[in-house]
Amino acid sequence: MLKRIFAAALALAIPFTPVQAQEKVLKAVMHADVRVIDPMWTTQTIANIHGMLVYDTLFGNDAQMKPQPQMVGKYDISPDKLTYTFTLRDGLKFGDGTPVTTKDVIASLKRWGRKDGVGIRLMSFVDKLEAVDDKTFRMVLTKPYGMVLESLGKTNSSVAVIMREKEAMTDPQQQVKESIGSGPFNFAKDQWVPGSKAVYVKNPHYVPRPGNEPPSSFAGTKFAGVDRIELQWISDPQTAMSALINGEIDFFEAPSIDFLPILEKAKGVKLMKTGTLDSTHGMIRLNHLHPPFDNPKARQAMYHLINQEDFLRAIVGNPAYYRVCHGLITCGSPLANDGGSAMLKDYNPKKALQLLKEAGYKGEPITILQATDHVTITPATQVLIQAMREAGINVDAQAMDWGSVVSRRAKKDPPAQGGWNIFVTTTGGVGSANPVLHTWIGAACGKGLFGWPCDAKIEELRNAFAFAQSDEERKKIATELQTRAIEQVVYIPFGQWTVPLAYRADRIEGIVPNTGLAVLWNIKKK
Amino acid sequence: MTAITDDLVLPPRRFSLWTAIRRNPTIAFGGVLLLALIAVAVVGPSFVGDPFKLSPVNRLRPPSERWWFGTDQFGRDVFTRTVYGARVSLFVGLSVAAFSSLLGLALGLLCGYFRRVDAIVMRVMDGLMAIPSILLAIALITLTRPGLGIVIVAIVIPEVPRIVRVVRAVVLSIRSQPYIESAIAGGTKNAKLLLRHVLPNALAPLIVQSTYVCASAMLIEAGLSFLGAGVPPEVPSWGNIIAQGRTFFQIAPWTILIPGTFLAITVLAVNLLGDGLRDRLDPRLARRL
Amino acid sequence: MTAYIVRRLFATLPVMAVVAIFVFFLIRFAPGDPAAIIAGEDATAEAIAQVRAKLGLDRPFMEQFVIWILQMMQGDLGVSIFSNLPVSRLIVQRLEPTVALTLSTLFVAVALAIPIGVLAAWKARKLVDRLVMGFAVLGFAMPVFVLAYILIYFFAVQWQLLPVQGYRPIAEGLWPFVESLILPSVALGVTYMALIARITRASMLEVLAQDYIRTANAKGLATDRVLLLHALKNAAVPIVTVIGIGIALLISGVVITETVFNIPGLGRLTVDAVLKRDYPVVQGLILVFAAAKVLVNLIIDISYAFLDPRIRY
Amino acid sequence: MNAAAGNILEVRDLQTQFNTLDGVVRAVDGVSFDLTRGETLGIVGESGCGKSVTALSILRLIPPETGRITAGSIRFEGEELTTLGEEAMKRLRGHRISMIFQEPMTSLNPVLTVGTQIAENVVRHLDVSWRAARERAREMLDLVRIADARRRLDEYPHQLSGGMRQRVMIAMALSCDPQVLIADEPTTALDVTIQAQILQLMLELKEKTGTAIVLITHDLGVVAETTERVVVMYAGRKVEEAPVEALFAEPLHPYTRGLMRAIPRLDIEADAAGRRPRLQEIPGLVPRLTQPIVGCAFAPRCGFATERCRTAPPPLVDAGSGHTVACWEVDRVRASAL
Repeated sequence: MLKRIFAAALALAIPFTPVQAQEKVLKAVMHADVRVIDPMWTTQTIANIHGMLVYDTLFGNDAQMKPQPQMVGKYDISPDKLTYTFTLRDGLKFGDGTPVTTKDVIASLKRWGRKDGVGIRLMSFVDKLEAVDDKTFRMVLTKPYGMVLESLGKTNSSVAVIMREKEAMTDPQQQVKESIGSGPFNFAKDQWVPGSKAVYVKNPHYVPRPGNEPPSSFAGTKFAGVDRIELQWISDPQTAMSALINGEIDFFEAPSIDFLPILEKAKGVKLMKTGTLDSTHGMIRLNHLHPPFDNPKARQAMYHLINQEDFLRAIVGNPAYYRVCHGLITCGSPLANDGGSAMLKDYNPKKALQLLKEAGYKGEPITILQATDHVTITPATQVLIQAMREAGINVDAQAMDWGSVVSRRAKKDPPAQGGWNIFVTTTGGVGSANPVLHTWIGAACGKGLFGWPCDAKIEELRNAFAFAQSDEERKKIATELQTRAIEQVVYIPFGQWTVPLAYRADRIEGIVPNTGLAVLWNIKKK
Repeated sequence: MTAITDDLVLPPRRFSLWTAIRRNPTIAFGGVLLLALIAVAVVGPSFVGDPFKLSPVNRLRPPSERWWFGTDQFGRDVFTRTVYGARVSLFVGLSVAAFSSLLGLALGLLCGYFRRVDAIVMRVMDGLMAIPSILLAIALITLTRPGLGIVIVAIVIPEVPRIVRVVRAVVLSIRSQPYIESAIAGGTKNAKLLLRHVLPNALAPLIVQSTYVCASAMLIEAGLSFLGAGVPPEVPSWGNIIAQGRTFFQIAPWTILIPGTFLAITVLAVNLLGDGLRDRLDPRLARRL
Repeated sequence: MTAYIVRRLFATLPVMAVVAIFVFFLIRFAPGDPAAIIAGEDATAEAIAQVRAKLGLDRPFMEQFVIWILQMMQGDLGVSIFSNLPVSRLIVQRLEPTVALTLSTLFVAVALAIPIGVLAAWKARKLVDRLVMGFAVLGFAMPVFVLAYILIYFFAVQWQLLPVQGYRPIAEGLWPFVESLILPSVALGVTYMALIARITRASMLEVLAQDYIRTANAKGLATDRVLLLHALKNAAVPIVTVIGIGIALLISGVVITETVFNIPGLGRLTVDAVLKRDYPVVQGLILVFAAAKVLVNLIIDISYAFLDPRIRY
Repeated sequence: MNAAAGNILEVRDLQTQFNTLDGVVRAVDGVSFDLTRGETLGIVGESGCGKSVTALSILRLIPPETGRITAGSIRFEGEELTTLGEEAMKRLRGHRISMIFQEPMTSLNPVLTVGTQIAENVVRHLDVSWRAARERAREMLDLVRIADARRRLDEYPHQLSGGMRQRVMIAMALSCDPQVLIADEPTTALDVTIQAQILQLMLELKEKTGTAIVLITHDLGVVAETTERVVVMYAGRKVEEAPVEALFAEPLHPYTRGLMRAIPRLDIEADAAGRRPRLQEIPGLVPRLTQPIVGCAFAPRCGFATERCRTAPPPLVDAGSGHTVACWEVDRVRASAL
């Protein structure tokens, strides 16, 4: 009887056995789930990864952070550095087959220029953005702003991706409904299961840069190496690791550092370090709008609570992968300096409470947005709460998932009315290496990022940096800026770390060690 | 609680502990186990250290003489947290049992008395019962910020209908007794009369039911914490210890297995107690389940 | 019979109405302004007001309710706040894994638990019975997630026999499909099995003491016929009742199991939606789950008629 | 009472015991009797005297968790049943030895149709198809005079009256033409009029099929009307055995006498005032069977009891013409008035 059932089951199984073997599928688990498909609307890194698969950018920054043309074929900068003339490469098409024109480009840049901090800044110097013809357009500046190409090529925060004019006309405060770009892959929206997977299929209309330029970060020739990419979402890093070891996935962007020894031993699995700049920075953001942290003294008091090693050990553990960094600009990057760093080195919890009291703190509850589901932010927040409680500060920890933190941190209301005092987040080392791209260092008051630090001097310095003409001058401004920003406490850094990515070396090859984003083009299946 | 059950359980002859245990081994076993755990929950915390004490240097240490149950990913002592966790789990379990019994009793009596109330309340109960309890609980928790009190309320609400049904069934069956019917028809103070007959009859199934509610509440609490919708993550509940340890299960299985075992033992103790009480107090129910 | 089924179908309406009202109020009492969440990270007050108007949240309460009920009746469950996709689409695309997991667990658990329960009742007080009861009591106390991790550790990580996570649709082949469901089904099914085995044993014990079983034995019938036909059919009504009650348990368990095994089903959607305060999705899911449960109860009620000829309509 | 070739069933020194929380119950304590082919044997006694246990012991239906046959022999057609394998025993039950029980209301399976319950017996024991077995079931229903048998086959027990159910039980028991039918209080639960019908039916069927019947009852009236020979049991022991006429003509055991006084008798004429002798109860209670009984079990309730009765168990003695009795004081009893 059993035999018969078994035979019947087998017979049933045969017609189902794999028929799709020819199609090359890359299965990857990234650090987050693709939930928003508009890389301009959100600053989430995962949306940028999505964006870089689907869209293309005018410029791409290479591994040395130098912008290289990507969609742009040739460009010209006038000697007075006020007029930029760009010509698109030949034959560029969107995923739906329609050609990319300067209409699309200008609409996209305008949308980005109304949403992204760096974009807003750039646009503030733009006098005219006009099409010459379908392929050529011109950007005329009011001042010789030095960061035009870097801004166009940056891939952190909101990215200046080029979308169809139709979508680019969408209000920047609203998400686009379709995600169609001129990148190597098309987004298969019908197969998108938010919370589980996002599917990308090879874009037949994609035109790679000619000449087979060696890929370097976001520059060089990129192509679709597989027919299909599935970004699966596995929230538990341990499960994702096991899935990689078991061969259920090919690529795992963010393994947990605790598991690296297991991964190192696993058959077929390799780890890849992606460079010094490609690091994550921890930061504690204080809300400058509400007491007690509307007072710089109170903010500075918080420095004495932070022992970076405590945070880094809790998050990372293995010192091989972390680095204490008493600065706001990525340690190890060209502009790193020790301006103001003395303030960050004085760990002394008693002094912290003392200073807080001097600043007028009388034991009111301090509201911390406590993410419960984030690999690094959760433990970091935990360490912070613990440190504050031990120092005798009244902490009101509001536990919620990271997504809720993201929406709540945007509220400017007082903490008691749904606002907040402190949240913990991380930022990328690529952005933080450049004072202009490093939006968290800004202090643009209400227009800036959550926490809304407000300091004209900082903004002036960032401006000046953008117009600096020599590396020496840049370094000098960066030092001054960092000193001022630390004084103002735009945020409290708690170190930087780099997690290698893990992949099945026996199955895939051709990973481009991108800095900042793990981008999956050029990967081939063995 | 033990005092009440003793009254009910033991025959009115001379009390002999040994006979009582022999006759009701499950009650005795479950009861002793539960008492031991309650003792741990009540006095345990004063003998152990600080459950919040972080020690990043000592993260994920395996069980040893220094850390009996090992440490978690923040270097906190799992033993200490497990002891504190007993307090949270039992507190949740017992309070849910108590609140849902009281609420269920009150609603059940009301339903049994007043036909109009019955129609409305039972429809609401049916509706509540149609929603899976964990789903209902997390939905309720999302309405407000997570906290122990909210978790208890959120677990109580889905459990109440079960109790209401039990109590209501008892009231209705007693109500249909001829002597009660005639007494009501005769206009005697029916409330008093009914109460005098209902309470003793409802007590046995109520106690039995509430032990099951207690057990299921502890499991739901752990499940909620596991899903990140339970008591705030810094509270050392067993569910939270497990939820935070799960990411490290392969390299630090003790962070899941030890609190998990404690949770299982506690639920087991309460279930055994419930089974024993059911066999003892409510043979009719005993035959059914 | 048909009349009875129709009558019972109508009787489910008030239950669903209660659920619908509950669900409607859920979003209205929710903390935080859903419109603000929808509008995005740094939306202006006007943008929020716009969204609110779009969602109809600025209209009178009763009007909102009527509109909402009408939409619901057309199968329109609203739009997810986070992914901007229709809730009904999110639910439909997540349906298969959950249904597959629930049904496979149901079948496996029932197929194993009933024989185990029968065996225990037949060998009452013998070693087999003690083992079964021990398993039942333990299985009942075991948190699903702890068991799930133990299973993963051994079967997937240590011995690499089964996948660690994920769900493979049946379209990808029968074996991958089955393979992906084994561990989740076991983890999810143990409590359920314990419940069914217990009730089967208890119910069988009661039935085995009945006169008609003695009659059956006096006829010299084979043991399996006595146990599986004469006794089990009589013991079936409480067993089926518990199977029905247990489905509620399964649904709750699905939420956790899908999280552990990373199965893209309704359970994970629920957790995600709840944690993200994606109220329209939560609303839709509660309705769907409640409807499923009501449907199960209906099926159970109707099945009584087939199991016991004494039950009349 | 020699072990003649005509004996189909021979029970010797049967002992059946039960383990209870209060100790070992000796429900049957050394009972012997024979059954000849085609005979109707009555076993009488108060409830708890061990008569039903004797019947269940013959079919080995004592629940194994609590009770077992501890000694003695049961021979059916020369075959020893106490040591027979379970499977062979099953082949015997319902086929060559059938049994019907006291409670027709609960002895039929409520969720199976009448037809199925009869037919399964036939299918089990005779090598026939289900279709043929069903036909046989219909015949049997006709035989037990259930009208519209074909329709009844598809009905469930709850759709039948008590009398009908007992008829179904009889039909089921006789469906494989058994050599022995054990009827345990088959009419007790029925109305008086139905009782008579059922007994009548059983006798008729016996005539037709030649089945020997062991009729277990507490009702001496039933015994008188239907049986040929009677075994009287008390406290797990046989106290008297006699052909039915002999027993009623001259009961020799005080217990038998007590039983007879407890039934209304129509054959004794009323006196001039229209009075009949008063019904009498047997004083006292059946002894507890957990303690070993020293002497005669009936001694505590017996008007004839002497010291010897209380210390030594009376042996069964032949009182002539197949009449045996276990009583030390049989002569005094015989001498006394009924």
